[in-house]
Amino acid sequence: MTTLALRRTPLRRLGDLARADVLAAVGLVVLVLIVLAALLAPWIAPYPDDGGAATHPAEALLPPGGDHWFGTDQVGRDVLSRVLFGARTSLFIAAAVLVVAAVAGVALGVVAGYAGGWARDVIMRITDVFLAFPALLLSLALAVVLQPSVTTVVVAIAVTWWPWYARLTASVAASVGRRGYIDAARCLGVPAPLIIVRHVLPNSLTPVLVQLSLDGGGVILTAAALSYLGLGAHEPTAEWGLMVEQGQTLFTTDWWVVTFPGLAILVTAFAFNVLGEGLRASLDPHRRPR
Amino acid sequence: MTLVKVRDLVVRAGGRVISSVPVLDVEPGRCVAIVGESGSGKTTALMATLGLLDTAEVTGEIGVCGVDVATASPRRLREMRGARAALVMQSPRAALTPTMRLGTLMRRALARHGVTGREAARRAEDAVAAVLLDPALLARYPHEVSGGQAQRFAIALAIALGAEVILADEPTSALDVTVQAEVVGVLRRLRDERGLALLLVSHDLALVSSVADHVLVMRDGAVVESGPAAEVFARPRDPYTRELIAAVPELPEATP
Amino acid sequence: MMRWHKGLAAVVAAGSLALTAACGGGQVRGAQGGGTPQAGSASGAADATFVYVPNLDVVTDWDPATSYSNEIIAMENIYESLTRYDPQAKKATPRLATSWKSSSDGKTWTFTLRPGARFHTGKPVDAAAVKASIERTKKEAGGPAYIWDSVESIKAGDPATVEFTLKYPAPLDLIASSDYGAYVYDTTAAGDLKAWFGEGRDAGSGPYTIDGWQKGKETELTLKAFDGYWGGWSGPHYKRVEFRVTPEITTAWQLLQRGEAGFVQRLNPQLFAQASSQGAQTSQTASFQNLLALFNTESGPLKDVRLRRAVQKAIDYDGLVAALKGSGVKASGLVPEGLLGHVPGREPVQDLAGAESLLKEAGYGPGGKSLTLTMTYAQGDGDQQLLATLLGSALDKLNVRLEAKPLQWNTQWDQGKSADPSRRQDIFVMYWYPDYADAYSWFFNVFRSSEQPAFNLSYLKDDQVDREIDALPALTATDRAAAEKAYAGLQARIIDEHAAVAVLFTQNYQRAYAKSVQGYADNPAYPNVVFVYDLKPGA
Amino acid sequence: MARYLARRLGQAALVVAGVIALTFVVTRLVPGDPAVAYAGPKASPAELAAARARFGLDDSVPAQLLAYVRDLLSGDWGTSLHTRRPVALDLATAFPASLELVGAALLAAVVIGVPVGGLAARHRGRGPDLGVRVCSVLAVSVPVFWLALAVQTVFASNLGWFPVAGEYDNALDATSPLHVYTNITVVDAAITGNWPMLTSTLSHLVLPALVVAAYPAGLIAQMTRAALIEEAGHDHARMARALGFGETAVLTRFALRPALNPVLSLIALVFAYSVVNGFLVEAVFNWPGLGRYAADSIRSLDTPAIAGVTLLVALLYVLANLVVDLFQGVIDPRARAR
Repeated sequence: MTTLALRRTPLRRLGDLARADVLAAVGLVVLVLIVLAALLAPWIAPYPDDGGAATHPAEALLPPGGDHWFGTDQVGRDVLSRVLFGARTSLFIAAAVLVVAAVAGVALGVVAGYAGGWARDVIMRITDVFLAFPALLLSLALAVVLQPSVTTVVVAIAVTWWPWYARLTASVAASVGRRGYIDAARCLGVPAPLIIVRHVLPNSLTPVLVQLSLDGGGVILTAAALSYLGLGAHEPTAEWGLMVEQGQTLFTTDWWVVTFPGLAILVTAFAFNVLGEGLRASLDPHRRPR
Repeated sequence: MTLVKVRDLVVRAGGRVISSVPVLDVEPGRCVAIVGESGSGKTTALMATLGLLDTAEVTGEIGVCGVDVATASPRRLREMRGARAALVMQSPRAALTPTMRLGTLMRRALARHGVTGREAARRAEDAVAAVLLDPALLARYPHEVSGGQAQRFAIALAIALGAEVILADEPTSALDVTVQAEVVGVLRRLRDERGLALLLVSHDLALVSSVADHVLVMRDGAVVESGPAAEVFARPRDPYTRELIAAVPELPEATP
Repeated sequence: MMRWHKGLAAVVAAGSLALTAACGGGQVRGAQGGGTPQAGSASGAADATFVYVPNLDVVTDWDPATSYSNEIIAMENIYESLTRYDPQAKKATPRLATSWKSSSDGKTWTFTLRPGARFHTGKPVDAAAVKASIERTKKEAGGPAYIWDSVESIKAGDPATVEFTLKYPAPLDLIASSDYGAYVYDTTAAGDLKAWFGEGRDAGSGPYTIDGWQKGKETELTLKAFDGYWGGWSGPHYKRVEFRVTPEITTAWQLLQRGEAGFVQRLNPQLFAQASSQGAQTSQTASFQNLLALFNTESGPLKDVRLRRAVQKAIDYDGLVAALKGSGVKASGLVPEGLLGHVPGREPVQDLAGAESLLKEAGYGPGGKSLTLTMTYAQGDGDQQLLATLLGSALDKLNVRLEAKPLQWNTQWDQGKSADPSRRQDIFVMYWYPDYADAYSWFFNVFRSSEQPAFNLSYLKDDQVDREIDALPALTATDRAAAEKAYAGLQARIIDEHAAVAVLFTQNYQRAYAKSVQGYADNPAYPNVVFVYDLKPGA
Repeated sequence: MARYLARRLGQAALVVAGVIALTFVVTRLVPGDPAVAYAGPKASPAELAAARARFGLDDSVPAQLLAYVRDLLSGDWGTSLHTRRPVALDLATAFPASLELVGAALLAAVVIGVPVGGLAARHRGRGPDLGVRVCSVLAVSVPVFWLALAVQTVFASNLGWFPVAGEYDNALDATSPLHVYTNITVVDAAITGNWPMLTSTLSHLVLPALVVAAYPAGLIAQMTRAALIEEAGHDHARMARALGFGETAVLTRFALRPALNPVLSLIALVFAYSVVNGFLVEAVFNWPGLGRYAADSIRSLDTPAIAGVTLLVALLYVLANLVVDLFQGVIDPRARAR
């Protein structure tokens, strides 16, 4: 069979990926642009104050045009500026959720997979329970009972997302733990934390990274849905889901208020998803099409 | 007529040569074996012969039962595969579709080559008998039969379809020793009784020495030695061949 | 094995079918427990049907004694009260009572009943029935029962005369026009009346009666004409009323556009503008509901009256109303137009310079100490969110940071009522509306002092104010001119002197209805109600 | 098999217990006093106390959990704050309509997703594959609430091809009254031969079902493509090629059935997900299902109702997974051997 030697650095892999998979490359470029837009929002937004507390009721609901490329919203804020600032909120939420979920999930997963036995059973049964809720549902229930804020969104989504990482890491850790050299190391008295750091974690890295990029889109969509239901970010924070919610009754009259933030969600989720798909196809040996 | 005729076959992947075979001929009733370690490019050569490598770049001249594999239309290739040149794979049960009963697979394969109805039933019966398989097994799924049974069924498929040459990729390496003997017995008998030609890929020198007429030794994608089996085993010229032979205890010690 | 699996599949499928079938059982959809749904009712598909599009479930409580929610839009067409409030005349007008009079001290009220009125059960609407229903409403002690608190006793003399004796003077004609809790109904309709109502039956005397009720369905409720209605059915009238629940206003507007809806309860200003330009009829009426920002007069930075005045002046009232684009109008004082006690010409304006100098005086403002104020408002309310956005933006320029928190009502209220003053907010935003057309509600509930705060979330304690509030009911019942003056004085004291509140805007009802509907007039005393009998179906 | 079944059921029971406990915890996280939410803003202290007693809010937490489980088992899922009816009754009313919508959506998703995924796998790396990948990723990336608004505006309002909202034309209740057996309108209309009702319901179903179908269709297309490509790389697919079958035949006749296995598990997963996605869609289309109920509950912050919906969907999910696990044996004979 046509197996290739796979001794490539991650960066080279990314380069290969870009060449092999145009779509994933597009996703990567778009994502980089969105991150840049988020970081540079205060400088590139045409009306930086509109991303925050400023309002101009007299200029409410101007259609897209020279002064306001994306038009203005109900209180006269520049929609383009708010979409740019919204990227900050959405990406912050995505990053925070993924970091919290991955750290908690990987830690528990390593324990479960490496220790095995009852620890594994208990942790896996707990993940079963959490995974029995569709992500949006549990986040939603949590967000309803907590006070709406960006922090609530992060907590509510992270709570539903960590089990994926726990399961992923547990299975990697379990398979690594069964390998001969790990047994040997254990017999030689190498302490468990060292084995975990040296062998288990590096092996978990690739699948976790793939999962992270795949989940980015899901988190963005879930966060937007929560804000859309009024359970997430609130005024004057610029957040895409919230902007759609506030503009949704204007869909037939002032389409721009809801269309641009909706497109922003779509494009970002799309970029995350194609990048994740591409990474999975190229990095995950189990799913590599042969 | 030469059933398999290969000249200057080179298979590349990612710009690197992974398999090259300068000359290979398989005549009716003869058995040619390609030996070498795993990764030596022997399976690649076999798949290239049937035109089943789609991801890699293949150059050279390949003729199978008179069909030029490199230039033939997909349709002619499909007509050739199975009906004239059949494949037997390494892990016998994985080579059978898990959701399909053996009999269904047989029937579909025959129908694919235009054999249906009573004729199909007759051929299936005959082929199953030829490989000494219990006809009741046809009602089973692949996971419900043993490896040896699955492998014999794969051979039965070739017979039923009327193949003239069987390309076998490590046909025994996944089997128990006793079952190996059964399968080898069936192959040898088919060659002797029906004049079936055999292109065998294997790292099992004992098997090769017992059935092959001609041997190619491959290493790192290249043929290092080629010649009549008896000669190669008796007087290996290449050091690598000698190493290979020396590693097999049951074979007679090779004389340089 | 295979067989086992298929068997299992069959069992699962059959089980789930049986489960759902157990709830169904082959009845005709929409049929009520006791009644015959289609056959026998005078109405057919040919009769004019009025389709009302509410944005929430219609009925949560069918009991006229305790009903205190959205079902008012149906109840007011099924049941009747003794009087009906007329916002133009600012007084009660006849309904089941044709006339009434009060004693000079305002403590005895005599109502004369309409002859010939009958309940849907067939019984006549007489004095005993009126007495029985109000007494039951009081006894059930539901949400709206308090409106009758002033009533000491009810006497049913002759069948056409009811006499109320009150504990203290109160405007009983207004109370009897209340949107909730004032219905007259047949208390003898069934033994366990509550359960009987709960199955979707009614015992009213109004023009319509329940035809079908399917909770949770799109068309939740259907009413049909009551043949024996005292007003009669000669002339053009809608014979059927359907309530089609539509949460999204965009959807509601599309239904109206396509002729599938007759009346849309609520639209946003943009759709409202589109509706009036695209052939639908529209009506815009100021409601009796206004949005209040209550300032914490007892603790925190706003204890300083200068800071309260500064915030009052910092609010961009015009900007808010502009952003509301017609769904709200600037309020003039606490009492909305159409109620006794309304004072015109009190509309507030933003005065940033004034706010700045007041802040400076107190040591804050630009260049001074920075000030942080907490504000709580209702989660999910777009208009309140708008206020938070605009006020935050205005205060920002004055070096005042506004921490605005959207909260669920119970959380917001709990914090407001907290015994620990440090947990309380500086600004509490809430809507207020009266249950019957009397401005007393604002003053008694929101600004009269009490030991435990309930709704007086400005925590105002002023004996003088309390005394003046307590005098209001008697004045309203006996001397309307004096009452008017008292209301004006109180508002000056509370808004200007104490600066305890900013009245942000009065909500506007923006209705859109089909071109064929004739004779619609919004009555803000009965929020969202369409008195369908008064309409004429047109072409 | 019996042991496998027992183990699987035991696992499911454990998950259900956990789900109930978690739901309980979530409902207890509510800040403020739930009694206030029930009794309403203008309630008297006496009414508040009655509400507290009614909900057992004065008991200890373990006692409350015990009472919660007991009530759930006896069918008492609490009382909704905004409808004032038993949550279980509300759920029973709303669920058939959701089942109808999500069922139609999943059917559409399979009917669209599997062939499209197959098309992509067949033309891997070429134009159609790229097109399918772009479309399927778009389908899983689009915010459904936004899609619902857009689709309704364009296809119902502007083009007028489909009804704007609702489950069926209400006038039919008078002219072609429906006899209900399952409470699922499409099914009842079909089994009683009520054609006007059936066609009306189907035309009302198209838009919301397609919106809900977007996500699962995209996912199924991706999964089918990946599974087919993987399956087509397996030895048995090579064998099929070596037997003279063309690529299309290899995919449809050999690779498809084993590849459907992961797709089927996906459907179980996506079933519950779609019910939740319905939360955002049903409100737009006035579909009288769980989603609209949930959306109303969220708007009115109706904790018991939300807890009920959450619990029901989680239970459905566990059940769907169980059913799929058992059905997998039908599709893949290997699974039967476990």
